[in-house]
Amino acid sequence: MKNLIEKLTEDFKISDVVYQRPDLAFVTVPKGVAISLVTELRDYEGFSHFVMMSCVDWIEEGKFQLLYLLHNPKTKTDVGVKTFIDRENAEMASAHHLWKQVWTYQRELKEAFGIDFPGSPRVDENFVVEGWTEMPHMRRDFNTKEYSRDTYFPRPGRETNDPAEYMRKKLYPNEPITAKKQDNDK
Amino acid sequence: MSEKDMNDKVNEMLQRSEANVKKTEKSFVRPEDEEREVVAPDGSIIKVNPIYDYFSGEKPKEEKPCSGVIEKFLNWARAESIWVLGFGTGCGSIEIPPLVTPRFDMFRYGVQMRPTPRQSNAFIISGYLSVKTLKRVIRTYEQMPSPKYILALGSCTINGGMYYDSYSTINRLDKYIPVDVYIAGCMPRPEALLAGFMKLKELIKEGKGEKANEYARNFDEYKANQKKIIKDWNMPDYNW
Amino acid sequence: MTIYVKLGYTLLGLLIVLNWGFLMGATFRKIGARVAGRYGIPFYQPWLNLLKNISTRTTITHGVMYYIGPVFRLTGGVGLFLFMPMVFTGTVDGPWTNFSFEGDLILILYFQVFGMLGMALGAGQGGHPYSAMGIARGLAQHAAVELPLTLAFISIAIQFDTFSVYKIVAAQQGGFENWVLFTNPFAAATIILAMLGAMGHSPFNLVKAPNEILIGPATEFEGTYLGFMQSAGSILHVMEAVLFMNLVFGGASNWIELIVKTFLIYFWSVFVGMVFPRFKIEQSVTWFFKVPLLLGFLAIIIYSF
Amino acid sequence: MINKFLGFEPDKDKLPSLTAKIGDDIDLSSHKYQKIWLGPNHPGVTGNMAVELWVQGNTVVKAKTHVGYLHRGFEKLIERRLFVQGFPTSIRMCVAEPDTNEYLIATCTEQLSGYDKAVPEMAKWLRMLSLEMARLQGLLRGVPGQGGTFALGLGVQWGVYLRDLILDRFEELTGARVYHMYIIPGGVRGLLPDGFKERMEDNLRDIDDFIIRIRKLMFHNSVFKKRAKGLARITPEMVDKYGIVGTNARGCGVKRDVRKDHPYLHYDQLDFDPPTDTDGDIYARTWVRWQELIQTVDLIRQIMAKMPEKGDIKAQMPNVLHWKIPKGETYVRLESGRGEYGMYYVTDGSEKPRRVNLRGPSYTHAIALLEDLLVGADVADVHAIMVSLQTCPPEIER
Repeated sequence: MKNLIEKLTEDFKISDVVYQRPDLAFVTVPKGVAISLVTELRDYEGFSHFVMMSCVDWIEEGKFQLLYLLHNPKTKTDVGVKTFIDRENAEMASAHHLWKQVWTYQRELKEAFGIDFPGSPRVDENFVVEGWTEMPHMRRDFNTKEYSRDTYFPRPGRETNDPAEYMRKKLYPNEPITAKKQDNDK
Repeated sequence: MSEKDMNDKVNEMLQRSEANVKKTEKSFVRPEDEEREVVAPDGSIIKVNPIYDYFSGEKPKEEKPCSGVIEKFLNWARAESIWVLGFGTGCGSIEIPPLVTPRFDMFRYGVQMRPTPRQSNAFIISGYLSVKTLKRVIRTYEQMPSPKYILALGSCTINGGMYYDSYSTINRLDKYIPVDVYIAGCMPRPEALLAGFMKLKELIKEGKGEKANEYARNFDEYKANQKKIIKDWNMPDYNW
Repeated sequence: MTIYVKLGYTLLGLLIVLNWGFLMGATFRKIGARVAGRYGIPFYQPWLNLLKNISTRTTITHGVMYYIGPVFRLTGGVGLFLFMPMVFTGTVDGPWTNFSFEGDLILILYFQVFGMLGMALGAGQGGHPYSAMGIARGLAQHAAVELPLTLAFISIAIQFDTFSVYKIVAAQQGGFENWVLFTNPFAAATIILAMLGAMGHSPFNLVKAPNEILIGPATEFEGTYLGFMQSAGSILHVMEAVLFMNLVFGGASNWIELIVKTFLIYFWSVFVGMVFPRFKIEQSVTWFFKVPLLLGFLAIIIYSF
Repeated sequence: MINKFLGFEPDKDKLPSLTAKIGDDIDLSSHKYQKIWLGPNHPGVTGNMAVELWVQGNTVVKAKTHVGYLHRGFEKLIERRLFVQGFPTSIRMCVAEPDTNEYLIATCTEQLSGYDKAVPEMAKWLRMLSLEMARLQGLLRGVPGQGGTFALGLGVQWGVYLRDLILDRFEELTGARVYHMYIIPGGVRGLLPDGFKERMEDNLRDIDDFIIRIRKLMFHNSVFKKRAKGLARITPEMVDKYGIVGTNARGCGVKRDVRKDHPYLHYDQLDFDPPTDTDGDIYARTWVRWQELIQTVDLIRQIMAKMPEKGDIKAQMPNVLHWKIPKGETYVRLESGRGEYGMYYVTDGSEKPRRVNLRGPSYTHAIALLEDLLVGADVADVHAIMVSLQTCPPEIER
């Protein structure tokens, strides 16, 4: 695992390597070489099983983190290839030609985060939500609680308690407040 | 970065991403369903509106029950022969198989499953409803012959339950379609479901299973609520 | 016997057949439930279902043929009943022989398809794609069932030199050794096998399979029409059983015998259906065109010489 | 031979433009094709999903899977809840085997906060027991369910009854019937009740009986064989191309089992060998699942025998209300009844997770694979193919 990543570091400008477990490593590469690294891993290093593709919204840095998780059935190891793309006009090269199921992930990411994958089949079709007019629903700045409160009809009389506050009030009324109050809506 | 800076930045991002993601003013009606003019084989021009041509758009009417003893007799028959539509809308449908198998056999109470809405008169809303499913549920419900009954299963149909803050699931079912019996719990046990059926039978025998008429009476109100959340309304107002 | 008395007997017979059909349907659903370990529906459930279906308030329409479909099916059942001698009483003019006449076997063959054709018209106008697919499958399979059945019928007709069901029954009287089952075993075997298809139970019930294709022709029917169709279905089930009883198992000399024999004939198809999954349509067609068809040919060849 | 003579299996190439498999040139107005929907309101569909079919005669020429009818936005909801609050939410992601979700989210949080070494021995065995019981109840529905798709409802009736008995044992162990919330971060919620092993053994003996009966009913049944053999064949080449996992991959000879490849909990101490078959059709997949039923019963017996009698069941954990996990990310997988089931978990140092993404096996099986397997199949077989891939819609749309 270590040897493999060291071998590839030069060619693919691998910057940030995290060995999460002996059989799982996350590497970060620039946006341009991510697909070629994935292809290299698939074709020459035996990482033939595409586990999943995911996206994390780092809104503070204005970046989306895309993850391609690959699995090698022979050595039983996983490599997660991470790449950061801009949050505005998010766009990424499509990898649908590598595995048959990738276009599904890309279609979901297009709907959930608004990341465009030009050339990916059926990428503009809706996936899970229908008739959606708001911003992509998995973006960090989309406030689901407010949306739900404004759109659907909350039943009057339903109370929502913050568990920390509620438990402190009920069980330990005398304990001093230590934790900072968190904004529960974000 | 201090907290204030961070908040400012997030706000700025928020505004930018709102501008970034354009709210498209697109029509949700599919091209083949749009109102248009077609040329007939003989050269004449015909206006077609597929949504209303294929389905009658007429509003439902209240239907008067029969009088006295006859209605009581018919209600008894209705109560003893409840045909449930086999449409598992949520995770509660996992408790339907135990109901039709040896442990909690519901056939002995005259409750049976039917595959099509035309032939069923009870509808189990098994748990949370996403907006996408709600659209289908409304269509299905309106196709069922009156008198029809709805059993709402689980806390999520009562007040949203665990998903009260989800952008995709509705909170209160009774705002969109009238509900006869609520069965609370997450998830309710099969025994609770059987108790719900017993309660429904009682209601029908007492002549209180007239929710279909209530739907017709408050039709406009229900429709307004439905149209508020179903943005892509591409079906007639009432599906016959 | 005047025509009015005969009409009275016929109507009474129809009522008995309808109720027996309901009871038999409920009994077999209960047997199925007991095999699975369930308690099953109450035996009076079909009557309640009929009442409930009649008492639905809204009805939809898809046009005239949509109304006529269930009526055709009912006509198929009732037609089958009208020309079928139910109980052998020693004379063709007896009380329970209905309107049996020379050559009614041919009419009965026609009425077997009649209900299905009516359903095709009604379901076609219903406009639901599942109805259309269900009816296409139903007609394809029915054609495959009819062929061996017809061969066996002709073989029996050659054997007794008549097309009258009544005379065929009369020729089988006087002990079970005179039954077609023993005098013409090839035709009997053909009928017993092809019967499975005619009864519409698993493995030959793809027409109304809820898993594969909703419930086929009946997808769009509701309320009173559905009640009609279910009543017609009950009558048809009993009448098919009575037909095979008359042709193969020596008819019945009283109602009790009829009930016992039809029950056992019906039980045969339920018994098979309980442990076998259902065939696809091309598989069932191939099945009918293998063993039953060959047996039917054999039955004809043997009795032609 | 007789088929060819009588012409009942027509040479399908002769039909007009059935070769157009890509499907973009399907012109519905040409009246050669018909579009039908299977679902969401259809008794043959697994759960609440829909398949849009373009058919020519009885043959499917193009299929599209439509999901989202069960979308609840779990991943969004968990991002907005404390770690411990996200827990009861997350286990509702897949109703067929909810315990797998419990294990995944518990292990993810343990791994990222460094508590994974602190989980007591007893808790690991109990976790394994609850996971295997979940697999058993899933298989008791799934194996006869395949017969049910061909209208062999008898096996389903027996199987669901026995599943209810396992749910009774779950109720004893955890207090709940379907959503157990038993595996919590740091351990499990309770020890085995008194007499649990004996009652479990009673049920397992019933299930042994059932396994023999179901073999006679399904695998020795000529009609079942006729319909299931050669249908929806998966070849070993397809496995990596489509990301096929679990019993679907093992049905065609590709031996992949997370319990063997990445032994988690104490699976390396158990004696078992994942069953495989070579044909890759529906019959082979069902046969593999039937063998797995035997194996799961055996595993539960092994676990109950090797399990220590007493011990700690929960590690000392921080106050869950103020629990912060340092920034990090991980991917944890396990073998569910349907195949590899994994969770990608990202934390950012706050009290709430940054991103949770579930990888369900149905995500690939029910969309990319199903759409391709359906092309050329009979309309009557669509339901059977869908069930044979063990489609579970909630884990696709979450």
